[in-house]
Amino acid sequence: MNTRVLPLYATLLICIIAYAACVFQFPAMFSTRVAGNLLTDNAFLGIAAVGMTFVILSGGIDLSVGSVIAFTGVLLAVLITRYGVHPLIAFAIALLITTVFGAGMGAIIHYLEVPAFIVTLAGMFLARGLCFVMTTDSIPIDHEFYAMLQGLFYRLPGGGRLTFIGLLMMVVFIIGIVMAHFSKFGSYVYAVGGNRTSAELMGVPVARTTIGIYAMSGFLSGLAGIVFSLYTSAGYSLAAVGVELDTIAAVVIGGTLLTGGVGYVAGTFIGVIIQGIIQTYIVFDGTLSSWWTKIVVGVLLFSFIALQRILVFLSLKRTTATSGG
Amino acid sequence: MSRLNTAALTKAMPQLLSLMLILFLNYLAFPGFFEIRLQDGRLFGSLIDVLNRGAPVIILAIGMTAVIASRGVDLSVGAVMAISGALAATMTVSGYPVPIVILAALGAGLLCGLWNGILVAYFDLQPIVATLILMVAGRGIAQLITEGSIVTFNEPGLIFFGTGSFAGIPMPILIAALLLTLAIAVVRRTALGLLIESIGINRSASSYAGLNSKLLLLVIYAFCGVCAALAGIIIAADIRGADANNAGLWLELDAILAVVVGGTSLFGGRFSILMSALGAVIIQAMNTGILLSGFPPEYNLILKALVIIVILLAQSFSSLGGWAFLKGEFRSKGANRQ
Amino acid sequence: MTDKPGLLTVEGICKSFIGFKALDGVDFTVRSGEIHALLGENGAGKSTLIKVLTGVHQPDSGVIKIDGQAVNVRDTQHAQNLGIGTVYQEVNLLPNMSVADNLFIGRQPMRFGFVNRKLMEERARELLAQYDLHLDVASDLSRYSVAVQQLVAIARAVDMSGRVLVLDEPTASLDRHETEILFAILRQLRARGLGIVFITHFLDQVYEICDRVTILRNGKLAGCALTAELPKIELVSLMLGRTLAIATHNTRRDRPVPAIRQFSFKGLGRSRSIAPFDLDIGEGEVIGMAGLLGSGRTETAKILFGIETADTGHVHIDGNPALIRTPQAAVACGFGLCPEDRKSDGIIGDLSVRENISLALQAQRGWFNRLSGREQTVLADKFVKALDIRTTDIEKPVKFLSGGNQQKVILARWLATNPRFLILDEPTRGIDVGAHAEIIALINRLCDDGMALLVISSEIEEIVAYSTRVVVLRDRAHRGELSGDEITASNILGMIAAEPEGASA
Amino acid sequence: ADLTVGFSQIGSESGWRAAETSVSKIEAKKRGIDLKIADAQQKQENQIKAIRGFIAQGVDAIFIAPVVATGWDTVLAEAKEAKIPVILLDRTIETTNDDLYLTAVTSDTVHEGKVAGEWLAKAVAGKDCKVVELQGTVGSSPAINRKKGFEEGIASASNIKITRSQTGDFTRSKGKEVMEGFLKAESGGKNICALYAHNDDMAVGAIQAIKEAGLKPGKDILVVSVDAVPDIFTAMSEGEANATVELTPNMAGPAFDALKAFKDSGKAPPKWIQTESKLYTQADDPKKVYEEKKGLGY
Ligand SMILES: Nc1ncnc2c1ncn2[C@@H]1O[C@H](COP(=O)(O)OP(=O)(O)OP(=O)(O)O)[C@@H](O)[C@H]1O
Ligand SMILES: Nc1ncnc2c1ncn2[C@@H]1O[C@H](COP(=O)(O)OP(=O)(O)OP(=O)(O)O)[C@@H](O)[C@H]1O
Ligand SMILES: [Mg+2]
Ligand SMILES: [Mg+2]
Repeated sequence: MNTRVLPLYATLLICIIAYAACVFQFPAMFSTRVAGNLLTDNAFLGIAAVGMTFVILSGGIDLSVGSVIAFTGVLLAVLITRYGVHPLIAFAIALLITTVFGAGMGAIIHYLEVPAFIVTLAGMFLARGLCFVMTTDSIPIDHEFYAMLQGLFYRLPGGGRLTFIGLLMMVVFIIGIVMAHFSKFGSYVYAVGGNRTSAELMGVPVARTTIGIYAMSGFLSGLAGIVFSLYTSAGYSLAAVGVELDTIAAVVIGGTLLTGGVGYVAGTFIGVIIQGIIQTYIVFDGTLSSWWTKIVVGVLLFSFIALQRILVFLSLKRTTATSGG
Repeated sequence: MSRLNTAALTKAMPQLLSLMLILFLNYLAFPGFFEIRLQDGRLFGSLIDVLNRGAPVIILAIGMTAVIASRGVDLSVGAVMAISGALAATMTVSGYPVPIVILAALGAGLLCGLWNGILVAYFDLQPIVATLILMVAGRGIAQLITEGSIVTFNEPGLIFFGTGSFAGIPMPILIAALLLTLAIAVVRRTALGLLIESIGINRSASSYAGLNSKLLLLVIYAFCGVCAALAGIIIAADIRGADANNAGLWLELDAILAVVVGGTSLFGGRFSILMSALGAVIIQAMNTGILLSGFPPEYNLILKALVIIVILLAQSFSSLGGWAFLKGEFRSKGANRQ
Repeated sequence: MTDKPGLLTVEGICKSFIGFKALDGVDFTVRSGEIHALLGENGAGKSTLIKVLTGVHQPDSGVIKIDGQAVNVRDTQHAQNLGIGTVYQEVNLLPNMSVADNLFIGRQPMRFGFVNRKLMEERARELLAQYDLHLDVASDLSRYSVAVQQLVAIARAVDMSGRVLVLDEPTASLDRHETEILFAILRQLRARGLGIVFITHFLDQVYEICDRVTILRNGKLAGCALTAELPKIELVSLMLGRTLAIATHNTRRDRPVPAIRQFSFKGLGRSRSIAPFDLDIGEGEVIGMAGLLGSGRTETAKILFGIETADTGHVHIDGNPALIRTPQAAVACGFGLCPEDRKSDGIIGDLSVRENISLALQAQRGWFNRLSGREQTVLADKFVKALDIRTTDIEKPVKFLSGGNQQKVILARWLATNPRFLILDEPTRGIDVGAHAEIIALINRLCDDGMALLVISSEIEEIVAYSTRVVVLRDRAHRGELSGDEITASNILGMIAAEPEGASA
Repeated sequence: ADLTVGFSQIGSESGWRAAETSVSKIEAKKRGIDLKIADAQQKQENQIKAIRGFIAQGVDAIFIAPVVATGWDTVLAEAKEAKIPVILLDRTIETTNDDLYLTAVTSDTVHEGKVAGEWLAKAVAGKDCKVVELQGTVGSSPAINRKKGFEEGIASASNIKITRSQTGDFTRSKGKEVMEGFLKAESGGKNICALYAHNDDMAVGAIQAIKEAGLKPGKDILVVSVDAVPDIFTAMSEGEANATVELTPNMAGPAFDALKAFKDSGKAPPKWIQTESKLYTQADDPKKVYEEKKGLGY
C-alpha cells in the first residue's frame, strides 16, 4: 500500500467511528435528516475548503476566504435588491470579481515574493472593508429565482433533504478531486508545493500555476459566497467571520500538510464532515455552555489529530514489519 | 562596527520609512500628534499612546519572532492572553497577593506554551494545527475561569501593571522595553539566536549537527506562551478587569503581521526581535492614526489593508534590489551632473 | 576543429553575483554527436555556466546560439522547449510526488483532457528499465535513496533532450554498475547526434567517454582540447593552475592494527533497515565501508550516530557502556558525522560559512556558552584556509557556495569539534581532484593524530587507498571484513558482487 | 420535564449575553422546562445548524437569539413544516412571512438609543454640547440602531452635535483605546461635553481613559450608555457615569410564559412582546441596583 494515502484512510476510519459513537449516544443522529443537514449546512464551507486545499497543497494559505464570502453575499444583495439585477447575472459578476481578486493576490505573492499569509491577510481586511463600504446593514434577498433554487431538493426517505447547495458541494468536490489528480494543473500544484525551486527547474510554469491557484480559491470563495447567500437569503457584512480558520482546519484534519505538496481533496471532504459531526454532536447534547463548547471542540480536534497520527504510525509499523521479514 | 550599523540601517530602511510616513500622515490628520506633556506625573500624548497601546503587541511579537524564526507559528497567543488575564483577575478577586497572582498567570502561560511545544516538537504536529487547538480551547478555558462575565478588580498593585508609571513612563512601555532588551541580550549573548535560526532553516541538518532541536522548540514555544501571558496581564490590568471573551481576540494576527512587517520570513531563519518590535509600532501607529483621522469606522479595514500593501510593496521592492537600483540611478545621475 | 557545426555555442558569457565574478568571458561550444566534458575546480563556475545556458540565470553579457541562431533563453521551460534536457548538480526533483510524476511532469500523456496515469506509469517503467531500475513508479520519490533519485533525474533529462543533454555531476553518487549503464545510454545518444555536456570530477570517466574537454578556472576559460590529445597530468594542471602528484597507492595498511579498540558496537541493528552487525574501531584506524547502492551503508552510519535508534545491541566506549539514541548523545561521546545528503541533512543554507562551520561545536558547548563572533571568525578562517574552501568571504550564505565547497564546509564543521570518532558518508562526493587528494591526505593526517575514522565511499580505489580495514555490505547486512593485504579493489568487488542481483530488487 | 425547548444562543461575547443565558436557565428551571442551549460562537451558520439539529431532535419549541436580522426564512420554514413553534429573543428578524415565528420578545434598540439621546438633551438643557460616540461592532444591528435612535433623540436639540464617532467593538479595552484617541484629538478632552457609548463595557473603559487624561468623568464629560450591567452602577455610584438604559437579560421569561399559554390554550401571543427600556440615572440608588444585578451572571 502506498503510505501517502494512510492519513486519508485513517481520517475516514475516524470519521466513521465518530459518527457511530454519536449515534450510540443519540440514536436520533442516525437519520437522513442529519445526513442531509451535514451536506447542506456545510456546503459553503466545503466549497471554500476545496479551494483552500489547492492553496495549501501548493504550500500557501488563503486567509481571505471568509471575507470574500461575506463580500460576495453583500454584493449579490446590493446588486439584486438595489439595482434589480437578475441573480444569474449577479452571480457571474460576483464570480468574476472574486476570481480577479484571487488572481491579483496570487500575482502579488508570486512576482513580489511576499508571503501568502500577509497578502491574503491584507485581502481579508480589504474584502471585509469593502463590505462595510457597500453597506453595514444586512440586506434580505427576496427573489423568485432564489426561492426556486432553495426549493430544489430531493426528499430522502425519513424526512432528510438533499438540497441543491449540498449537491453543488459534492460536484465541486468531485471536480476538485479530478483536477488534483488527473490534470496538468493539479500536478503543477503538487509540484510547486513540493519544492518551488525544483518545480521551476523542471520547467513547471510556476507563475501561471500560483496565480491560477489563488484565482481558483477566489472563484470558489465566490461560489461559497453564492451558496451562503442562498443558504441565508441575505447579504451581511459580518457574515462568515473566521471561516478561513474552519476551512484550514477541515483541510488539515483531512490529512493535508500545511507545508505543501502532500494531501488529498477527498480528505478535505471528510474533514468538513468531521467538523459538521462535532457541531451536530454539540447541538444534540445541548448542555454545553459557551466555554465548554469551545473546550470540547478543541479537545475533539486534538483527539482526531492524535488518533490520526497514531493510526498512521501503527499501520506504518505494520507494513514495515511485514515487508521487513 | 559603524559599518555594521549602517548595513543594519539600510536593511531596516523600508520599515523606518513606512513608520515615518505613517507618523507624518498622522500628523497631517491631527496636528497635535507629536505633543507630549506630563499628566499626573505620567507622560501623555498620542505618541505615548502609540507605544502604550502597542506594548502588548510588541511583547507578543517578541515571543512570536522566536516561534516564526523556528519555522513555526503560534495562533494561540490571543487565547493565552485571555487565560492569563482571567486567572489574574479571578485570583485577585479571591484575595491572593499580587506577586502570587502574577506568578500564577505567567505560569499558566508557560504551561500553555509547553503544551504547544510538546505537540510541535515531540508529536511532530504542524505548528499551525497544534496551536489552533489551544486557540479554540484556550478561550473556552478563559471563559470557564471567568464564567463568561467580565471580572472586575480594584487591586492597585495589579492595576499598576496596566496604568501605572515609573519616571513618567507608563508601565506597559517599560515592561515591553525591558523584555525587549532582555530578549535581545539573551539572543545575542548566548548561542540561542544562531541555534533558533539554524533549526528554522533546516531542522534535519541541525539535528545532524548535534543540536537538540526538540528541546529548543519546546523552550521557544514556552517562551512565547510566557510573553502572551505577560501581555494578557497588562491588558487586564489596563481595563481593571478580565474580559475573557474579547481579550487578545485576533491579536495573534497582529503579532504575526508585526513579525513579518519587521522582515522575518514566515519560512523561518534569520530574525530580528528589534525589527519585529518596530513592526508592532508601525501597526499601532497605523491604528492610532485611523482613530485620530476621524474617518467613519466603516473605512478602518480598507485603510489597514492599503497601508499593509504599501509597506509590503516597499519591502519587496527593497528585497528585490530596488533600493540599490535607485541608489545606482541616483549616483550615476549625480555623476552626470558633476 | 570546425569539422562539425556547433549545436550549442556560447560566446563571451559574463555573470556576476553581488560583487563576485563567477563567469568572465567564457566561450564554449557543444557539437552535435559529441560528449563534451566541462571541467574545473570546485567553484570554477561550471554549474553557473550550465544555469546560464538553461535559463536559470540571465547572463550579464554574451550570447547563446543554438544552431547558429542567437537566442535569449528566458527560463527553464524555454530551455526545455529548445530541446535542452538538464540534470542540475543538486538533484532537483519533487520528493512528494511519485516517480512517474517526476519523470513526466509537464508532458504527461493525456486522454480526453485528463492525465492518463496508467499509460504514464507504464512509460515510466519502460524508461527506468533502460537503467536497470525496477521501482514501484507509483510510490513517492522520497522513498528512494539519493542515487536512485539521481538516476530518475537523468532518465527524465535524457528523455526530454531533443538536441542537447546537460549533466552536472551525474555520477557523483552512482556506483560502477549504474555508471556503466549511464555511459551506454550516453553512447547511444551520441550516435543519434545529440550534443552532451558532462560535468564530473572523475577524470577516468572523462577519458572513458568524453570526446572533448573544456576547462574553466576561476570563471575564465582555461582551455579546450580533444580528450585524446590531452594527457591527464596536463589536464589537471590546466584545472588547478599547478601540477599535482596524484597519490593513489596506500600507506595506511602497513600500520599495525591497534590493539585497543576504543569504540565497540555489538549486535547493533534495526528491523527493516539493517541486520545486526558488530563493529570495533580504534584510534588511528580508518575503516572503509563498501557496498552497492542501498546496501545499508548510510543506515549503518545513521544508527552509529543515533539518528535512528537501534532495536538491538549495545555500545561500549573505552570499555564503558554508552547509550546513543540521539545525535546529541553521539556528539557528547566525541562522534561526528558528515551526512551523505548535504542539501537536506548537511548545510544550513541561509547561514553564513562562518556560522555553518561553528554550528556543531556550538551545539556541543551548549546554548549558553556562546562562541563569540571573534572565535567563530578565527575558527572559520582556519578551516577555510586548511581545506581551501573557495568563498569570497566567510559571511557568504553557504547556499551560494559551489557544491564541492559546501561539502568542505560540513567537513570543517566536524573537524572543528575535534572528534574522536568521525564518520564520513561519501565525503569526496562532488569534490575536485585537487581537493580530493587533500581530503585523502587529511584523512591520513587525522588518524595519525589518533582519530578513529569510518569512511563510506562508492569509489573502491579511494577506499583501498586509505583504509586499514574494509567492511563490505550487501543487502542491508555486513557481509565481511578485509584487512591488511586482503584490501584490494578486486577482493572488495568480489565480495560486493557475490550476489549481484540482490541489491536492485 | 413536560416541555423541551431548544435555545440557539449567539455566544457569550459580552457580560450581558452571559447574563441572558444564565437568566434563561433560571427561568426555565422555575417552570420545570428542559432547556437545551446551543452556543453558536457568534456565527449565523452555527445558529442555522443548531436549529436544524433541534428540528432533527424533535424539540417542542425553539428559541432563537438571532445574530443578524436576515437569512432565517428557509430554516424557519423547515421548523414550521415540522410544526415546532419558534420564538425570537432580543432581536427580531426581517422576513416576508411573519407566520414563520410565534412571537418575538425583544427590546427596541432604536428606542434605547432614543432614550439615551433624550436624556442627554434634557441634561445639557440647551447648552452647546459636543458629543463623542463609541459605536458597537461595525455592521451589527444594535450598533446601527442605537446610533440611529440616539440621533433621533437629539434631533430636536440643535445645540448637541456628534463630533466624533468610532467603533469600540463593544469591548472595554477598545473603548478605552478609542476614547484616548478622542481625548487627544479634541484638545485633551476640553471640547468634549458628553460621551455616548453603545454599551456599558465601552463606557467603563472610556471612563478610565477620561480619568487618566486628568478629567472627571460624569462632570467634565457626561457619560451615557446602554445595557445596565452591574459595573456601570458602581461607576454611577461614584459619580463617574451619568445614565444608562437598561436592556433586560430576562427575555426568556416572557417567552416561556407566551409559549406555555400557546401550548395550553392554543392562543397565539402578540407578534411582538416588547421589554422595557428603563433609564437609570445617579438618582436611582445605583448601589442597590448593583447589588441586585451582581448575582445574575453578568
Ligand atoms: N547565487 C549565487 N550567489 C552568489 N554566488 C554564487 C551564486 N551561485 C554561485 N556562486 C558562486 O559562483 C562560483 C561558481 O560556482 P559554481 O557552482 O558554478 O561552481 P562549480 O564549478 O559548479 O563548482 P563545484 O564543482 O563545486 O560544483 C562559486 O564561487 C560560488 O560561490
Ligand atoms: N537500486 C535500488 N532499488 C530500490 N531501492 C533502492 C535502491 N538503492 C537504494 N534503495 C533504497 O534506498 C534506501 C537507502 O539505503 P542506504 O542509504 O542505507 O544505502 P547505502 O548503502 O548508503 O547506499 P547509497 O548511500 O550509496 O545510496 C534503501 O533502504 C533502499 O530501500
Ligand atoms: Mg557545481
Ligand atoms: Mg549512502
